[in-house]
Amino acid sequence: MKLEGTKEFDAPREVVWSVINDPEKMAKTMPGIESFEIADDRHWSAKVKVPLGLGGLKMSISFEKLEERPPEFASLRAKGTGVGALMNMQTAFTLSGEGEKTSMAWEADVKIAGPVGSMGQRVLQPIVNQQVGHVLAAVAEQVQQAKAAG
Amino acid sequence: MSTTETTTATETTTLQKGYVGQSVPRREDKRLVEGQGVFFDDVKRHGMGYLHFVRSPYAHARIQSVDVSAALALPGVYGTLTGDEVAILTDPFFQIAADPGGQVKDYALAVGKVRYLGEPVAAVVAETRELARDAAELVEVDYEPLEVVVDARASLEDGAPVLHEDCGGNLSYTGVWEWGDVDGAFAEADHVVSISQLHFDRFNSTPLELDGALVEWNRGTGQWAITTNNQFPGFAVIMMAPAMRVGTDKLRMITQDIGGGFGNKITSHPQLVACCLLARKLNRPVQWTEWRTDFHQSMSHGNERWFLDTEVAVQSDGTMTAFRTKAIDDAGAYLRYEPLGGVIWSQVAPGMYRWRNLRLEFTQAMTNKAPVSPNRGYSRMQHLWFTERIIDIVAQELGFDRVELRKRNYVQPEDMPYETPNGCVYDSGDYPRALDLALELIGYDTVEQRRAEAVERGKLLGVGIGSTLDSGTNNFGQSQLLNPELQFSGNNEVATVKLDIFGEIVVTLGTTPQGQGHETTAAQVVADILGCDVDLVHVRAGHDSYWNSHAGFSGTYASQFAVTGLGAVKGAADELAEQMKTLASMVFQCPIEAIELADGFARIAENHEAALPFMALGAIPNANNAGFPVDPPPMNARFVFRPQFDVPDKEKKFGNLTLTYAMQIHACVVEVDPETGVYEIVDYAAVDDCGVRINPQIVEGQVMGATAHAIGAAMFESFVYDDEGNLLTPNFYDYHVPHALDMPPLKTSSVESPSPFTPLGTKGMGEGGGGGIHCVCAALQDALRAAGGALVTDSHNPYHRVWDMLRHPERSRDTVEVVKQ
Amino acid sequence: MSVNEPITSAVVTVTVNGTEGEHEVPVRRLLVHFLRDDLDLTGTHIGCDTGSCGACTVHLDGVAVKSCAVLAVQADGATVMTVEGLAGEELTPLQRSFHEHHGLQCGYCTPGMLMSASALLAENPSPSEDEVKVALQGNICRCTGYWNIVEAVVAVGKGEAA
Amino acid sequence: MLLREVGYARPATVEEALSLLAGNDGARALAGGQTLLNVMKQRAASPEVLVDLGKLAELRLVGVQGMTLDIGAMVTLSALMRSSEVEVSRPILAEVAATVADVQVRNRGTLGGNICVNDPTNHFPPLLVALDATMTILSEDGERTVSVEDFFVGVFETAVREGELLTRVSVPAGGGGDGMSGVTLGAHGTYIANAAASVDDGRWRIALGCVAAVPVRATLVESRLSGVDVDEADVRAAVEGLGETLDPPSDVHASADYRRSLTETSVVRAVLQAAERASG
Repeated sequence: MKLEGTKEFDAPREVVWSVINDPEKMAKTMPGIESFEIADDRHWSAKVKVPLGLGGLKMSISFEKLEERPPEFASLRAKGTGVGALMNMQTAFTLSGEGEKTSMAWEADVKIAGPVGSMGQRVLQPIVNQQVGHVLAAVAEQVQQAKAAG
Repeated sequence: MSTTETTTATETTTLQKGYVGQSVPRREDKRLVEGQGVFFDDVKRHGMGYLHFVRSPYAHARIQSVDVSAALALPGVYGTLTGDEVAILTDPFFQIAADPGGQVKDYALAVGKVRYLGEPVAAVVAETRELARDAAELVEVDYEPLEVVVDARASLEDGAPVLHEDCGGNLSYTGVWEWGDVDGAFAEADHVVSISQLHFDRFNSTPLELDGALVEWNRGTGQWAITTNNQFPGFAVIMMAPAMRVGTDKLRMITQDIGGGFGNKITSHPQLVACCLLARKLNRPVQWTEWRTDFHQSMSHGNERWFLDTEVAVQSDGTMTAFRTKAIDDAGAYLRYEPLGGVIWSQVAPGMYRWRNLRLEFTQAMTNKAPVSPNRGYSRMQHLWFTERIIDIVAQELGFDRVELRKRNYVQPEDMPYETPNGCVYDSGDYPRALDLALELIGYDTVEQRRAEAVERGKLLGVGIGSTLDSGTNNFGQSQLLNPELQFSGNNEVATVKLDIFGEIVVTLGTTPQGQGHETTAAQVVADILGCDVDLVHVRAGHDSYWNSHAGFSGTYASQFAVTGLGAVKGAADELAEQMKTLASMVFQCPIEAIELADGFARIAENHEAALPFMALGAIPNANNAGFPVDPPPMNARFVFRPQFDVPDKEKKFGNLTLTYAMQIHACVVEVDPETGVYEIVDYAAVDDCGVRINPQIVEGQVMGATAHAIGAAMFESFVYDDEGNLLTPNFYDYHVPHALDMPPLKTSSVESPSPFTPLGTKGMGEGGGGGIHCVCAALQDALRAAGGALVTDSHNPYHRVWDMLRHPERSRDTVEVVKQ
Repeated sequence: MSVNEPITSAVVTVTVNGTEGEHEVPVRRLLVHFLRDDLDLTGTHIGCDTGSCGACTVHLDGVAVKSCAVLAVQADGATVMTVEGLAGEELTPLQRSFHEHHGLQCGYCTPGMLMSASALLAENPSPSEDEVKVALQGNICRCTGYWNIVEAVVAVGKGEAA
Repeated sequence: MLLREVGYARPATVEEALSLLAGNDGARALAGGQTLLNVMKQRAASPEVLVDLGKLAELRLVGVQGMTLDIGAMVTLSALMRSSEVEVSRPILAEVAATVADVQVRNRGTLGGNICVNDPTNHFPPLLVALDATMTILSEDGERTVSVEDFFVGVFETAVREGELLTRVSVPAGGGGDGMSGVTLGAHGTYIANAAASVDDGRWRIALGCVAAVPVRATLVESRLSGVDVDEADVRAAVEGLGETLDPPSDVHASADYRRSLTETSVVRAVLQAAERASG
C-alpha cells in the first residue's frame, strides 16, 4: 500500500526537522503507544496497541533510520510484529519552504500481512489512511509545542 | 416459471434400451439429504490429535530459524514437525519435469526458504483444534524477506529474483510446438491479424469442502490409513511413497464422500505427508482440516497464462489457415502437477477449428504465488479461450460475421473422426448444429431488436459465443512429450462386479467421485447388462485402495468416468454375465447360448420355466458347490479397462493424446451499464454433446455446474496478488463466488453424437472447457462495439475492467493490428 | 440464565433435534464445532471461515442462522435443529424434491441449503423463484449453479414433490 | 474458525451489561456477532471478554415517539424488515436491511452491530448519516446522545467508549424522501461504492460510504441541490466534481478513480430516487 501527501506547518524548517528526527517526540505521535525504547541514534523500538476498536492490535515495532540529509530529507524503516499481524513500512520525508512556513512531502509504503491482512483491503486501507491522518495531526501538534518551547 | 428448458435432440444410440439413457434419480442422494454422508472431517478416532500448520506470512523469504519450544510447552500440545525434520525424514517429491524444472526440491514443509505466502513452515498437533491453532501462534519463525516476483513474464527476465536456485532461474519448461507449414501459410495469407497480448486469469473452482485427512499409523504393520478427500489417490501415492521411502501399499487411501473437487483436490500430497510423519512420530491418529483462507492462499490455483505476439493467417473468404503465439504459463511456486499443463492444452491444439498450421512456443515460469493444480478444464480451457478470442477479434477487425466465421472454420460432422495437425483424433460431433441450437435458445435472430430496446434504457447489449471441447480420457504418454524419461503412458481404470450369496450384485469402483453420481450410473449399466432391477445392484460408496479395484490411474479427474470407469464396469459386468450364464448352463445342462439373463433370472430363453434366480446362482459357488464335475464360475469379475493408445512421437510431438471429445457451445446476452461498467447476463444457453448419455439429468447437472464456474470466473473470481505476493482475495470476503441471486436464467439443450471409440458410445464430460468464460468475454466485446470498440483481451472482466475499457477503448485496440490487409 | 461474571467455559442446556442435553463447552467454541465435534452431528458442514458460505446453517429457536457465527454458549437454553432432525421415518417433501430435481451433486452444501429452504417454506409455503433465490442467497453451492436447487424448492411449494 | 480464548458474560439487564463493560478490561459488547465473531475467527482481533447482549429485550424495541422513530440497538435486520413502525415511518431502513448479506446474517445481525462495526462498506453508516440519526449511548454515569456526525470515528470505532453501550438509534419519522444506491460485489454483496440521500422540504443530506474510514457528507452537492426541484440534469450538474474532492481507497475491486466515478453515479441515483419519493 503506497501512500503519499504533503503537510504544511506554520513553523520554520529547523523546528519541523527537530521534531521528525527526535525519536522521543515522534513516539508521542504514534497511535496507541504503550512503551518506547531508544537503542542508539539510528535504532529505536516501541510497543503499541493500535486502537482498532475490537480490542486493539498489539505490536512490537522496531525502527531503523536509513538516511538523513538535514534539514531536508529523512527516511526510515519500521518492522512490526504482533500476533495476527506483520507490518513493514518504509517512509521518507522531504522538507521545503522558507521562514515560518514549512512544507513536508511524505511518502510511505506500508505492507501488512497475517490474519489481519486476510480481513481485506476494504478494512485495512481506510484504517491505515486514518492512522496516518492521526500521526500527521500529532506531528503538527508536536511542531507547535516545539515552536512554542522555542 | 422454470429457468431451465431442455430441448433434447437425441441421435440414435447403439445401446439396448433399459436404464441407460434414463434420468434414474441418484442413489447417493438419500444419505446426503439426511446429513449422513461421510466426509473426511466426519471421521474420528480415539486419541486423535488435531494438526494446525504454521504458515508463512511472506511470499519469499529465507527461514533463519524455527523455534517450537513455546508451542511444545503449552499443555495439551502433542508435538510438532519442522522443515528440518522433514528434510531428514523424506526425499523431495518426484518431479514430472525434466530439467530445469526437474531440479525443484519440494517437500511436505518449507525447507530453507518459503516461496509463497501461506506455505506451511511447521506443523503442530494438539488435543483440540483450538489449542493446535493457539500453539501454532507460539511457533517463532525468523524470516529474512527476499525480493518477490509475481508476474510470470517478469520472472523470466534476467535479474528476476530466483525461487529455486537449483533450477538456475524461474523457467520450469519451454518448448516449441509446431505442426504444418506455418511460415508458408502466413506467406500465402490474404490477411494477417496480430494480437500483442492476451491474458487468461488465475482462479480456481473453490470446492466448498476444503482439503484434509485423518491419518492413522499402524505401528505393527508400518502402514498408514489415510482417510482423505484427495481425488486422485493413484497419483498421490506415486508422489508420497518414494518421498517417504516406503512402498505404495504402505499408504492405504480411503475416501467416501468428497465435497467437490474439480481437480483442485489432486495435489494435497505434501500436507498428507506431513500428517503421516506426525502420526508416526506421535504414534497417534492425526487429523488435519484446512480452512478457507488457508486453501485460497496455498492450494491449487488454476493456471494463469499469457499469450504474447499472436498472429493469425486468414484467407479473404474467412478461412483460417494458421496461428502462431508465445504462451507463458504461470505455475506458481512449486510444480505439484506441472508442467503437465504444458502439454494438456495440445489435446485441443486447433480448438474446434480446421487450423492445419500451428506454432506455439510454450514456456512455463515459477512465481511467488500459490502452486497451481488441475482445475476444471485444466490447461485446455486456457487454450480454447485463446482460440475463441482469435475468432472474435479477427471477425471484428476484418469484418466477418462471428457465426459464419465459426461455421466456416469448424471441423465439420463429415470430417469425423478428424485427425488434428498434431495427431489427436476428434471422435464425433456436429458443431454447426450445436451452435444453431444455442443461438436459437438465446433468440439470436431478435438480437438487433433487443439491442435497440436496450439502448432506449441506456444499456449496451451484446451477444457472445463460446465453443469448446471437453477432451476426456488422457493418454498419459503425453507426459513424455515434456520429459522423455518418464515411464507413464496410456490409462486405465478398474471395477469389480460380483454376485453375492443372496443374489445381491456388488460393484466396486476405483474412482473417487465428488458428486458425479458414479453409484447411480454404474448401477444403470450393470442392471442393463445383467437384466435385473437397478435396485438389486449395490455400488459401494467411495474408494479404498485396499479393495482390489484400484489401478495406477484410478481416481476421478479429467473427464473420464463415462469412458474408463464405466468401461471397466461394463467389462466386469459382461464377464459376470458370462459366468452366470455358464453356471446356469451347467445346472440346466444346456449350451450357454441357450441362456439369457432377464428379469432377475438366468433362464433358458426358449423356456422361461427353466429359470434360476440370482440368489441361487450366488449361492452355488459361494455356499453350495458340491457335486459339480468342474469348478462353478466364481461369480466375481474384475476388469481393467485400458483405452487403446500409442506412445506419442516425441520428436514431432505427434500422437493421440486423449480418447474422446465432448463439446459444449455456450451463448449469452449481456447488458452493460455504460456509466459504471456494471453488467448483467440476461440470457444464457448451453448446448452439450457428450455422446451417449447414461443419465441425462446428471449430464445436465454437470453442464450447469461448469456454466456456474465459468460465470464466476468471467465476472467475479480472481486470485489477485499485490507486488509483495500478498493474496488480496484470500477468502469469500473478496473472492466472490456467484450466489443464487447472481445466476442468470439458463437454457440447456443437447446433441448426442456417440463416440465410435468407447464401449458405451459415451464421452467423458463435465469440464465444459470454459465455454462460458469465453461467451461472456465475447458478449462484452460485442456490447462495447457501440462504445469505442474495445477488444476483450482478458478472461476475467470485473466491473472495473469494463469501466476501463469504456473509458479507454484505445488501450486494447492498440494491441491489435491488421498487419496484412 | 444470565451470566454475571466472565467465564471461559460453561455448562449449557440445549435441545438439539428434540433431545435436551447438558454439555460443558469452552466459551470460544463455535456452535458448529460443538454440533460436529462434541455431539457428532456431522451433517452440518463448514465451507469457509468468514460466515459466507452457509454450509453450517441450522435452525436456532426456529430461525435459520449460520452456526459458525454463533458461540455454542449462546445456544444455552435454545432449541437447535440440524439437517439430521429434518426427516422422520421418511424424507420430507423438500428432501425428496432435492433428490428428484437433482438439486445436489457432491452434497456438501446440501444440509445448509435444506435448512435455509425449510426455514423459508415454514414462513412462506409457496415461494416464487425470486423468493427462493433470496432465501438461499447465504448458501454457496459450487456444483449445481443453483438452478436445480431453486427449482426443487419452488416445486415443493407447488406441491409437486411426490 | 477456532477463536482465541475469550471470556463471556450474558447479563440479564442493561445495568448488568454496563457494569460488566465497565468492570472488565478489553470487554466488548456482543450484539448479533455476524461481524465480530468472524473477525475473531480470523484472529484479527481478540476481545478479552464478550458481553452478550442477547437477553436484553429492551434493546430490541422499535417505537415511534412523536416525530421520532426509535430503534433499539439489538433490533435485528430481519426485525427491521418486518417492523410496521419502520414501514410506516421510514421504509428505507427496511429496504436497505433487506439487501444486507443474506437471510441468516439478517436473522442475527443487528442495527447496532452494523453501525458499531462501521466497516466502511457497511450499509447503515451512510444511510443513517443521510437520515440525520441520533444515537443514544448509556454508561454507568448515565445517558448521552450523539449526533450521527460525531458517532463514526473509524473502522470498528465509534463514539461508544469503553464501558459504554449503544442502546438506541433514533431517526426522524416521516421525512420527505430517501434513497440509497451503489454498486455491490454480486447481488446483496459487499458495497464497492454507495451513496445515501434524503430530502425533506428541499433540504438535502447526502452521505457516501466506501470512500473513507467513516461516511463522508457530500455537503457541496447538498447545497447545490438545496431548494431546487431536481431533474436528472440538475443532479448531474450538482454532482460534477464531487469525485475530485474524495480520496477513496484503491483496492482489488475498484481503483480510486473508478470509486470516485461510481460514487458520483451512486449519488445521482440515490438523489433521484429520494426526489421521486419525496414528490410521490
